[in-house]
Amino acid sequence: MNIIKTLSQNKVAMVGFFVLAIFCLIAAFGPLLYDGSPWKMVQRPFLPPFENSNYLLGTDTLGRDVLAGLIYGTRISLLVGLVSTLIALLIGIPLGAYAGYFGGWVDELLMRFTEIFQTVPSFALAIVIVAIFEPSVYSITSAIAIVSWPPVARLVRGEFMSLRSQEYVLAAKLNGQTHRNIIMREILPNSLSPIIVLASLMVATAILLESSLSFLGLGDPEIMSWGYMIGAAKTVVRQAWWLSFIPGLAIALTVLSLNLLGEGLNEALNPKMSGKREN
Amino acid sequence: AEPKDGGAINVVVQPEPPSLMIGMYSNGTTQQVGGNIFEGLLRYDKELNPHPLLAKSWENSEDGKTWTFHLEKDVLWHDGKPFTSADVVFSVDKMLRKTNARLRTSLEFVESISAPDDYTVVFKLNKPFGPFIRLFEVGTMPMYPKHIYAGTDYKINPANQHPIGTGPFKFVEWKKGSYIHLTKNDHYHVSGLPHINDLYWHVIPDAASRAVAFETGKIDVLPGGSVENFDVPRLTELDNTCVTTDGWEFFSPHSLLWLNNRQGPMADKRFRQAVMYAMDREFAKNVLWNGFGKVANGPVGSKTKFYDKSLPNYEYDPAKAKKLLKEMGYDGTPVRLLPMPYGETWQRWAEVVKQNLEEVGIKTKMVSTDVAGWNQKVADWDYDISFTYLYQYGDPALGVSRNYISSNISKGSSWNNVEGYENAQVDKLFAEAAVAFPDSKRQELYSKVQRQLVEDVPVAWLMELEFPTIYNCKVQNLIDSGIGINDAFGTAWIKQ
Amino acid sequence: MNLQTLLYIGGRLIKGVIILLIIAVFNFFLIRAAPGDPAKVMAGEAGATDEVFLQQLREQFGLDQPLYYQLWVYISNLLHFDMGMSYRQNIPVFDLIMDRLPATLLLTGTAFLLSIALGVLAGVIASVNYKKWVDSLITILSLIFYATPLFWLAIMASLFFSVYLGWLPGFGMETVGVELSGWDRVIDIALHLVLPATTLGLFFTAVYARMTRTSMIETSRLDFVKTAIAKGMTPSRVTRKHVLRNALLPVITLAGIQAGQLIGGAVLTETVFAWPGIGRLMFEALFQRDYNLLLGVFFISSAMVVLFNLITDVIYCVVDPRIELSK
Amino acid sequence: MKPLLQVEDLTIRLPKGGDREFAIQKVNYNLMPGEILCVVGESGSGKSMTANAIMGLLPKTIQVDAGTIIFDGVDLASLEERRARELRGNRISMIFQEPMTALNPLMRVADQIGEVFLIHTNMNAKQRDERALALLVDVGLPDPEKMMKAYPHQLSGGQRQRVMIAMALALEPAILIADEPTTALDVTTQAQILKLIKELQEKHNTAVMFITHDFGVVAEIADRVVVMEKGQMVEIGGSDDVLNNPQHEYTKKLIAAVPPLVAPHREALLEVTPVLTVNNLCKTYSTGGGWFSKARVVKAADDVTFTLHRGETLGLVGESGSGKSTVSRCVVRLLDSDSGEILIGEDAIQDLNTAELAPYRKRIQMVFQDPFASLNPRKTIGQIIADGPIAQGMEPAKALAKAAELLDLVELPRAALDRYPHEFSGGQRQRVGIARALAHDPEILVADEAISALDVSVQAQILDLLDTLKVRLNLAILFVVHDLRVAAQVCDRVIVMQKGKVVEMGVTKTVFEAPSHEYTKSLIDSIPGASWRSDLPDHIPQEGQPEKQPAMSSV
Ligand SMILES: Nc1ncnc2c1ncn2[C@@H]1O[C@H](COP(=O)(O)OP(=O)(O)OP(=O)(O)O)[C@@H](O)[C@H]1O
Ligand SMILES: Nc1ncnc2c1ncn2[C@@H]1O[C@H](COP(=O)(O)OP(=O)(O)OP(=O)(O)O)[C@@H](O)[C@H]1O
Ligand SMILES: [Mg+2]
Ligand SMILES: [Mg+2]
Ligand code: NI
Repeated sequence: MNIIKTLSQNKVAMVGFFVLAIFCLIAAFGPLLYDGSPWKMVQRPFLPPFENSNYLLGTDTLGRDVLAGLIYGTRISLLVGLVSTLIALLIGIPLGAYAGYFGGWVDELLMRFTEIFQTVPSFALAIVIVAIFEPSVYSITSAIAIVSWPPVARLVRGEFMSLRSQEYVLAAKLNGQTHRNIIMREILPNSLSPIIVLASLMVATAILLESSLSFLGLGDPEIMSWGYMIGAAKTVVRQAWWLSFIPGLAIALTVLSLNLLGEGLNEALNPKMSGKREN
Repeated sequence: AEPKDGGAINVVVQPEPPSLMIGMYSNGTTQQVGGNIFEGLLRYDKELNPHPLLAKSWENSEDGKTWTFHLEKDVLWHDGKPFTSADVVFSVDKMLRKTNARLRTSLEFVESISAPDDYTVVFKLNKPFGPFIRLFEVGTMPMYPKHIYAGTDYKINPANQHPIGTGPFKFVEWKKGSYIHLTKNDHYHVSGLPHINDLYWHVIPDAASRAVAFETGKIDVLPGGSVENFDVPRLTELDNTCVTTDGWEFFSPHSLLWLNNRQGPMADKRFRQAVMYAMDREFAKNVLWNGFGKVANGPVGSKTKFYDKSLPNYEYDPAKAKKLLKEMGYDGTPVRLLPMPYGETWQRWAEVVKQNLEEVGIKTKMVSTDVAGWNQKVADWDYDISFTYLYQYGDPALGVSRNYISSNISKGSSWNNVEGYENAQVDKLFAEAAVAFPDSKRQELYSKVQRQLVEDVPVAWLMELEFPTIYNCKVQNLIDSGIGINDAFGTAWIKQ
Repeated sequence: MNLQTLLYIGGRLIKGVIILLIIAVFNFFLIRAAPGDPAKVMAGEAGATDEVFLQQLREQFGLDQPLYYQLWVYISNLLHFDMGMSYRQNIPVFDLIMDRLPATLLLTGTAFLLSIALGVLAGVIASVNYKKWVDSLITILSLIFYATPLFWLAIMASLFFSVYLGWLPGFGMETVGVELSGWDRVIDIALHLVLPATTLGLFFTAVYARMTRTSMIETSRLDFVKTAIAKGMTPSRVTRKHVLRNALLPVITLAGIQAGQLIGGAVLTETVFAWPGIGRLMFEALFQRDYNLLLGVFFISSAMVVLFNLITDVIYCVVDPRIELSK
Repeated sequence: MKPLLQVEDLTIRLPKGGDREFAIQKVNYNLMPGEILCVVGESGSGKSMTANAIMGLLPKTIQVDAGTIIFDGVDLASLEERRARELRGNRISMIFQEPMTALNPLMRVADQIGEVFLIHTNMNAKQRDERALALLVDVGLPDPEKMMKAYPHQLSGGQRQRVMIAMALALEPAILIADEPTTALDVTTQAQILKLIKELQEKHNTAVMFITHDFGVVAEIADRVVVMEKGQMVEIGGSDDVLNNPQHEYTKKLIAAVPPLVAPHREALLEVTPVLTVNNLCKTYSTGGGWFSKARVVKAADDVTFTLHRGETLGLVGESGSGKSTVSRCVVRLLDSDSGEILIGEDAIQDLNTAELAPYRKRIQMVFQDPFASLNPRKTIGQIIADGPIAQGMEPAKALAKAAELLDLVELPRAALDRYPHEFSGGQRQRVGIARALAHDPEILVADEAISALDVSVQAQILDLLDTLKVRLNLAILFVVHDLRVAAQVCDRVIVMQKGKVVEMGVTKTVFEAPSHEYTKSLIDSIPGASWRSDLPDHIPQEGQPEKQPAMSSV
């Protein structure tokens, strides 16, 4: 496809893509290759990195292997990012699509509904939801999804509003197509590009949000995540800076590469930006 | 050296207390700050012996049922009104009965309180109650001004926002979220005290920031528990930094795991013993608590009265734990572990325990909650294993028995016998020991009950905690009682 | 200001109030879905309780009433501008909030203005040097700030500037214990403000820089810019007078959204820097299940969102004559 | 006379990946004081590029490769930027095509004009305002005092273009470059602007370089003409010579594609019952209007009545905003009308809901204006054409076979079935659009500006195709168009609309030759170059006898 070609010519975006791909591989296969629980206390606490070849990145406050934590954490952090984004899209897209396509009172109703979620500050809302339903991967993921769908809905609504009067949509109407068909097959495929770009940013934001929640002690205690590692290391930044630095770096790298990829996508998908013809 | 007057001390207060009304709110920090404003009749030294404060002397009748207190004269409330026996009667009989749940239980032994004259108070008990003399600490029985509270709704009295006590420091200002400012009481009844002019209690919500504040010299005193344990060794190595574990003798916080005796594998004594053997409590002590504290080997803390030294101890022995589990036929039912939502150390500790349990084959699932959720779960018995720690208040009758006697099983409250342990013999022994007379008799009974409990393991004891207080060495005489920081800074002074 | 505008603003305010009430109801139920109640929390902290005590507390808070009745009481109080009492502190919620609001507004307001100023500046510089090294540098920096977890940055900043260099105070809002007044006090507060405001602002600076840059580049391709150049203007004048003003429109929209979130958005910064703000108040109220207080904070912050949305729309219409206040 | 501007061997290279190697190559011409030089040629032929090179406004990625542009003794092609700035807006100024976007939306008109004085003179604010006001009077803007304070969005397209002209003429430049200044405007406005430019040019003796692709405009104002094709200058000469006696093949082809402004004779229609009857159609838009503000109300269709017969092409003409699209959309039920009747055959369809409408959808279909926007870019041509019949219940295989046949009909290769819209040219796409409409075997075809987005030469092809299909399939076509030259060529009858009302209706020839309504007259007068080619022989094949005006349907 065209987009992939354009994208593959964008060096910066490709760097982002490869970093991300590596993280994805680690998430998928890391735990298989690196067995042993990340919770196991294996060495003396606070072993600095690169001192013991068995525990390359050292050990944490309880003597647990940091590298193991990082590998297992990749899976959760990426999963939380991806799944919450997916849920947000699953809520936001239909809502925005209906509001934008039908307009009128449907739009009014759905947008007021969206507004309610936007009016409570999002981070605060996430905290409350997680606290209420008790921190677990599920509650964290849902909380992040719940606070991040409104922008999706707004974006999709905007796209639908501008596309619904496109002539090919009118042509589909004249063909006697059903509303569902028009929404799903005519408009949605054409509004995907900005949604994809937004989604890439949302994954990044979700990873940050998960780590912020963990920092406040609202992480899932059962699973190892980067956010957990930073949260647990915050009390020992002074003794062992690397304990928060390493997962911090992992988060920053992931977010950064998602960003780069997102921007690359934006340029590839947006003919206005790809600079083909400017007058 | 001779104490010098003047200067200010900056102390961390964490978390910010809901109120300074000691006795109405029994939060730790309410007492830390309020303990400077209010006073009880007595103080206790590090060996838990009573000393005069508002009462200059006291005596007990032969049968142990009548206690007479003679009050200090010339004591003024911060608003200038004199303190008299009427205040004592009002505080104990009216106000505290209503506002202080913990004291209310003990006051059941009190038949009447009377004030024959302005400076004498007489307590008549219905039985000789051994621990009675340990009830007069400021956190348990603070004195309130009758002229302000009589006839009002205590909870919403406006004076609660500007507390009036008899203590060495007066309330000045509370900037919510920032600091509480107390200043010297110039008319304090102990002459020459206090030395310090101003006391500032700073609210700093993040533990790392509290450490930073201490390092940068903005804070002089870090009360026990206000920095994470991991930070303690580093801070103690700083120049001019002193550390002490004194000042917790009265409370003697005893940490333990509530094992829900009612259900699942925990109903089996062998499982509970296996838990004891499975835990590497020395590791937890050394890594998590930096070697402070002492591994607990029974229900009564070693600093509490009637502790029995000769009790057997559960050593770390995973093999034995596995054996016990096998014997009972543990089928791998997962148990839910509820950590204490009080900060990183507790969280880490839960992780260590979880790891320990899993290593002997006990499947453990960590359940995370906040304070409210924790209370709810524990109170509703909706847990399998839960961390907690309990104050002992110097006497098993005050701080220990409450956790084991069956009359104290009551759903909906989180600080009684929530593990659901029922043993008629234990009930009986505790009941007798509380009112036995004299102390030798009590010791005998308490030794018996301790032995029984250690065998039954209704809960898994972890450690006698010690919360090191870290302070700038210029602060002298910081801790001079069994309740440490929770008592007044009345005798503290600053070396120039 | 004509009558039409006033009517419009009035209409928006009425709509806003309705939305706020709906949100209040929503929040009311949300919070009560949480396990535990304020009585339990307080009893739990007390370390010893019995049913009597719990019952007393519940009665005092009115929690023994049926839920619908509690809701009714809450909403009708709200309509009388009464947010109730904090259960825990026994002080009117409104007073507590007003006590904390200035600190939060100071912190987030500073961070907000700072991030707009810096971000727009950086964005303009980047766009003027489109695809040169300055542009890349700004892009990379802003991406890094965007990607770094805020709390981590905050801790590092406090370590470096406060502990290591000792230049700036690392916590609190002012020096406690010394009586300062007038300018001394202002300077003292300003010094305390530097670290939290900068860390909080950096993230948004990054966002604004990115946004301004994109918007500037897009705007500079529009026809009227060509017209301006054809008039014989210098590039800098074109950038200032024609491109920038038009490019700022989307930035204003974003700023409006951010301004609304100012109150709730600073929990992390307030925690790390011990800033006595409303974010922390909310956080504590949540864990203490101080329903009234939490609802109060939520109410105030949603009110701010509604208000700022309105203000943004008005500003937008002042800046952009094409937009009329209607609908 | 000495030329004011001499363009010699100008060559501009395009960056890699461009349409071709050079944007323009070896272009030579002179511009004399006081003359109007028209540059014509198809889209992309390099007209704008030449103008931009003169102004020094080439994009950074594009540079002058060779050649000189001598103005006033200096070479503009190699002039340093600082000095070029002094000339720009001062001695040489420019008007752009899009009046809607060429003005800064956030600045008042007075400030935008005043800026020219601010940059090039040392007038103070008061003087600047005075001069700006004088200019606005000069370009004939109504109520100039008020205009000074207006923002661009408050002006109509024609008014904005006048502001642009005022701005360009502010310092009485020696050269005015106008890059398609009227393309975006409707005919009546275009006529006014052309007149204005001509007047001002005569008054100030300015040399004008006028870029356009519309030969009508050339005929109207040009003194001399330059014709460009793919970056090459293929012909230059006096306007009479080039228009009436083109030498180069390309010029000939271009001119042949311009429809003459004569309506051919057409056969009378025999059929009695119309396939489409519209009675008293009304449609009002109201926009804005919140809780407290009043809505803006536009009557876009006001009591519109007409009939359409099989085999007939009915033209719907009128200037922009007169309600043509509104009427056509109401007819196909893409819009709900407020009142009135729409009958297909004998059946009223105006109140049917989506489901009830389905059977009628087959009978009335539409061809859309924009060949780019009307095809879903994510679907293959086959899907696009077959989707309609499938939605109406045809089996997919059969529908695809039918799509293939339709491609034959619109003269596209069958291989096109599996390709995507972006792989086709505009004209080809419009054929796909027609095929899609025909997939239902409709009786009525509504074409709303179906050719406006196409180049003249492609326009002609599509018109031919429509005409053939009409005869072959005995279609009734409602043809919405604003280009009167086109209307004259293809329509049997025309309806003239103004502000939502039908002001005139009749046989094309009659309407064009003897318009009865004032508005129709002014419309016809506005057609640029009306006198040119009106005498050319009719080149439409079917000849017929003059017909009688068909009876108007009852009201
Ligand atoms: N910025 C650019 N980058 C690359 N190629 C360009 C650029 N601008 C124009 N071109 C190419 O230069 C050629 C000439 O373009 P120009 O704009 O001069 O055409 P034109 O005759 O003005 O067409 P139109 O009638 O559509 O305005 C075209 O092939 C076009 O694709
Ligand atoms: N959706 C709409 N909402 C409000 N007003 C509209 C809408 N669509 C059209 N109008 C207005 O209705 C009038 C008629 O519009 P219409 O599109 O029918 O004109 P037209 O004759 O097709 O013009 P053009 O030649 O520019 O296509 C115009 O004044 C237009 O501004
Ligand atoms: Mg052009
Ligand atoms: Mg139209
Ligand atoms: Ni006004």
